[in-house]
Amino acid sequence: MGRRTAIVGVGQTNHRSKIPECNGQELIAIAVRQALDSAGLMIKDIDAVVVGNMDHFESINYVDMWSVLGFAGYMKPVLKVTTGGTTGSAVGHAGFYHAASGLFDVVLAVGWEQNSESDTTAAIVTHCEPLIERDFYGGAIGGLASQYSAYMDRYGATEEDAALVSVRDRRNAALYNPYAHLRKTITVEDVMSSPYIAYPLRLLHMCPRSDGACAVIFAGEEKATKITDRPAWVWGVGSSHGATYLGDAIAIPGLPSLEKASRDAYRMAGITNPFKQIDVAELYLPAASAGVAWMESMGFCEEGGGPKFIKSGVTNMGGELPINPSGGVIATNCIGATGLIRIGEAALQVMGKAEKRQVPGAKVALATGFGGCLWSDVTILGSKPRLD
Amino acid sequence: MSSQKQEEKSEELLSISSIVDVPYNYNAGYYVSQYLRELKENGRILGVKCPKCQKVYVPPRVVCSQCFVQTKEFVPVSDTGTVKAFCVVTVPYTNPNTGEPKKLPFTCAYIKLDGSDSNIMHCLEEVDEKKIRAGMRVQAVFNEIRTGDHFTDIKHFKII
Amino acid sequence: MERVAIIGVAQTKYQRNSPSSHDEMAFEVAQKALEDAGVSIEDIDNTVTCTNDFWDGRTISCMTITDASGSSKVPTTNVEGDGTLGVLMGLMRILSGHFETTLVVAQSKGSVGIPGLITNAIFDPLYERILGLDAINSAALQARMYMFKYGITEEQCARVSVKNHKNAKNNPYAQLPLDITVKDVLKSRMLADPIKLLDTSPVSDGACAVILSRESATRKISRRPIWIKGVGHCSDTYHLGDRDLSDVSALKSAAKRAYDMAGISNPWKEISLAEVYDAFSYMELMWMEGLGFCDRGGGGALMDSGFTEMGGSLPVNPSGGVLSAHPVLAAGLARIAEAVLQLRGEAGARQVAGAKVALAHGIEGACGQGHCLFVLGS
Amino acid sequence: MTVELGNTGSRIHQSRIRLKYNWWLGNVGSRFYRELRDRCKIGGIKCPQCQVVYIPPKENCPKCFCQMKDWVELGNTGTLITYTVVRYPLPSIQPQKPPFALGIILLDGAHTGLPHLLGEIDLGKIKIGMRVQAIFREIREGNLLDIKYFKPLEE
Repeated sequence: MGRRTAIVGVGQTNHRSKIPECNGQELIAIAVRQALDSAGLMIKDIDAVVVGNMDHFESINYVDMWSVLGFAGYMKPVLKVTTGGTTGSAVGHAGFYHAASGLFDVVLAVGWEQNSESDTTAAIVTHCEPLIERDFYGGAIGGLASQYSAYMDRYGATEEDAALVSVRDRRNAALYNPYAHLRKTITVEDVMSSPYIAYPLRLLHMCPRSDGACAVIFAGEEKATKITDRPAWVWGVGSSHGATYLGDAIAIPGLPSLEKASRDAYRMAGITNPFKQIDVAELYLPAASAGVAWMESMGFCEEGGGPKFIKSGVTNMGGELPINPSGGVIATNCIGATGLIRIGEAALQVMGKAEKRQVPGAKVALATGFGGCLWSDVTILGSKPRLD
Repeated sequence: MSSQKQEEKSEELLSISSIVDVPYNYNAGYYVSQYLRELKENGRILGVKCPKCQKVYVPPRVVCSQCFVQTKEFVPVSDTGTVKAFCVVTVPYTNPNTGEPKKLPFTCAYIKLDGSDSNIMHCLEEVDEKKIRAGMRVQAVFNEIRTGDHFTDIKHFKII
Repeated sequence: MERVAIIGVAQTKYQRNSPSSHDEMAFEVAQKALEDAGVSIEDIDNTVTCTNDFWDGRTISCMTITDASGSSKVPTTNVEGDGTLGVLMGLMRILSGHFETTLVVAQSKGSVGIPGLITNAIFDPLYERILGLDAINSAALQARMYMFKYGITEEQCARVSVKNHKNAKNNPYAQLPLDITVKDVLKSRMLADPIKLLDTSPVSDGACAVILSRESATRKISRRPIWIKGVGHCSDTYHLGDRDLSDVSALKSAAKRAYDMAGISNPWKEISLAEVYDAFSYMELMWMEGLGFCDRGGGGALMDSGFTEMGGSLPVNPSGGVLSAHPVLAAGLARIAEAVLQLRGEAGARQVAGAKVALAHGIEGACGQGHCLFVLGS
Repeated sequence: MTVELGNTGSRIHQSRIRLKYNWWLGNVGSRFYRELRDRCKIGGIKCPQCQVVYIPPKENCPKCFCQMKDWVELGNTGTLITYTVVRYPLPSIQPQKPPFALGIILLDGAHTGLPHLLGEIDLGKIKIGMRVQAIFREIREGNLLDIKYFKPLEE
């Protein structure tokens, strides 16, 4: 059996719309240095590295080889994982497996993206099957808009319901998270008066495109407890990536992959009542609509209950289950890093290091990743080692 | 700290710009080739049936994702169907096929054709979001001159 | 460490302009690997795919084969790199204790894009790409430096090509089985001095699949498991000029890790055969040195000795190697699949008699910046 | 549109991915190209720990991860450590019509090599170890080809 594994260090850049002071590798180095410092480690203490981004956003092939300049990867084992929007969470999971396998003790996971270097939507469009789907896909924006159209049709959810999620996440980013990209509070009226970018989604329903990097350090139990007396223990991971054609996946209300991935992660973590047992969640909600439509998929509310759940306020800071104290993806989206930032933020919460965005007493945190053909990754972290 | 910042500001930050242009000969393979050929020659939309769960997939593909068995039987499906989800795309972006701005707006629709169990992505003629809703019935409009290209051989879907 | 075995392997025939699409190739090998292992898709509890967005001309290229690789119902991830790294990922997942049996599928269709443009994108857009660097001319810079430093001759490199294309004649999956002479290689079209057409690997389409399983789960199956004894991976630094291109430190470091894990102290004596990533003929000579089969600079003399030929004491690339079929990403996985066939004694006409321990090797990036190798044993 | 692939029955969809990119040079890279563009000076950067002078300069030492701040002005001359003559055409990425020579040059004062073009040179007479000199372009734009090429140094 593999060994217990924990997160011992987290680092991230000050995410912005563009960061011309750094090339990509230097951007990575900022996050890596911060993660090392937070764990009191040196780069020589790192036994292996896993890195990820999306190739066509910066048009760099074999990014694993390119990225070594971001962490002095000379003579280090390096491996790249890329699964679209879920890249960051997949990188995190790969970091976990590296350490849990016993092959490597201290593992650095790096996600990054400099979206300002290209036309993000154009690059995303190329993830569609080139003969059947590429020409009519409106990028992630179009995909998420279509998905919400199906949810609205089935459950009577509205654009305003989704707007509440934008308001919540942008407020958290503005008040609590110095690393967030968009740091201005907005109102439901602001969202509803912003233009449609793809009906039924409006500009302020959607995440920005950001430059940024995130680094998370995983360690096996023995090393982890030496490095810090308060690591974030990995309790459970789950991952579900189905479908090749978007047509197979998009027109379903809710998010079946998230349902499956969270079920697997809950089982591994011993979670039976997620709403009660989870203290804080960092969710990859690329559009505010997802913050309504996907709540049921994690078992936070009943089917179709998303609008009511959000309106109740339980997911606000101070509520029973705060969602996205960091401001989430609505405030910051450096795509290859985004899923890893969720894991890093969840780790900071259970380590008690989340500063102004700390949920008091958070003991169990959940992080998700979303991407590809509506795929999901779920990670559950705890402040204490899970009882096996 | 502030003087250093200013010094940085006075230093011009540069970048390297380039157009990356890579041609690709995407291979349709056996299954999608049958689909494109049928579209071109007979103006018919072809699906493929899973021998195990009997689900019909459009476009045809080698494997049923649920049963992991090879599909073998091609079956024509109707040119009419139901919109399961849609969006009207108005956000400007570059068409990666050409490097030029994408023509807007367009309606991206996921359509479940009668006789099939999956949705096919195409565009609707209608681009006014007020006139479209999920659940609407639509029909494919074929091009007179067809070249075996899914994007143009079906001109668009019209609302019935 | 709990023992992990390779219980199934499968390859497509490698060819240029294969009529199959990416997913059709992936499904072919996934299905055949299951058959080879004698297990069903229900026995697979996770998958790893290896695809590359540049080669496939598609962002999130793993999406292309999600269904075809059996990834739709079980946790999957995509290693964007050589297939050897995909197997490493699968191994780590099993060793973590959370999985029993991993299906690894790698595929590539080099004929879809233009390899020169795709490999140009490996180089730094800020300082290198504008020079028109690609896989061939960067390899030429490396070959020249290596050959100059150690007195390796073009004939010695040519001999690698002659040997491997000849070996390919015994491999039904190979793309370029050829009867050629050293003279043919030397006279073939000069691409970038000192690299000539027959020093290079072809553009290939193909897929390969491998199934890994933890020891406790291998009892269920009848086929003889081939054990993973050791694995190591390592990277050099990035900028071409920052690297000593004639150096093989990254490979040495990866090999040391793998040998230590496998308990190998004398690789030359203890390893029965090696399948290495010979994207260019000179590379096989360099990798011999990095793998500790000879001293630094001894790769040429080792080739001359005939020891690495079929029938020699350590046959290298009995399959014909990457020179005879180069489906990028799948190529390293094919090295593993070939090593497994050898250890099972099922390698047909290319069988190395009495093979007990085999080495399989993959590279990553330009001029072998990254390496990953496995030591496998029966 | 799609075309047949030989007589295999498979269809080929001829398309492309064509996108514009703008890669940030960052503080260090911008300085390198400003010096090159404005002053015809080639800069390197020295690791305070390894004492290695890197070109192109970068913020972090590739080997020890130290932050590097010591700018080193390098000479225009150096030694060729490897080369090739490219003889196949790939017009969309190649800076010259083939045949043309590429080399890695160890500039005087640097410890790492700079890949670049070789010019004003007999393609049959290139030798490792030969001394070369940077030739700058008249109109410089802030990219690597502000150095037109390196040519043999007459000593």
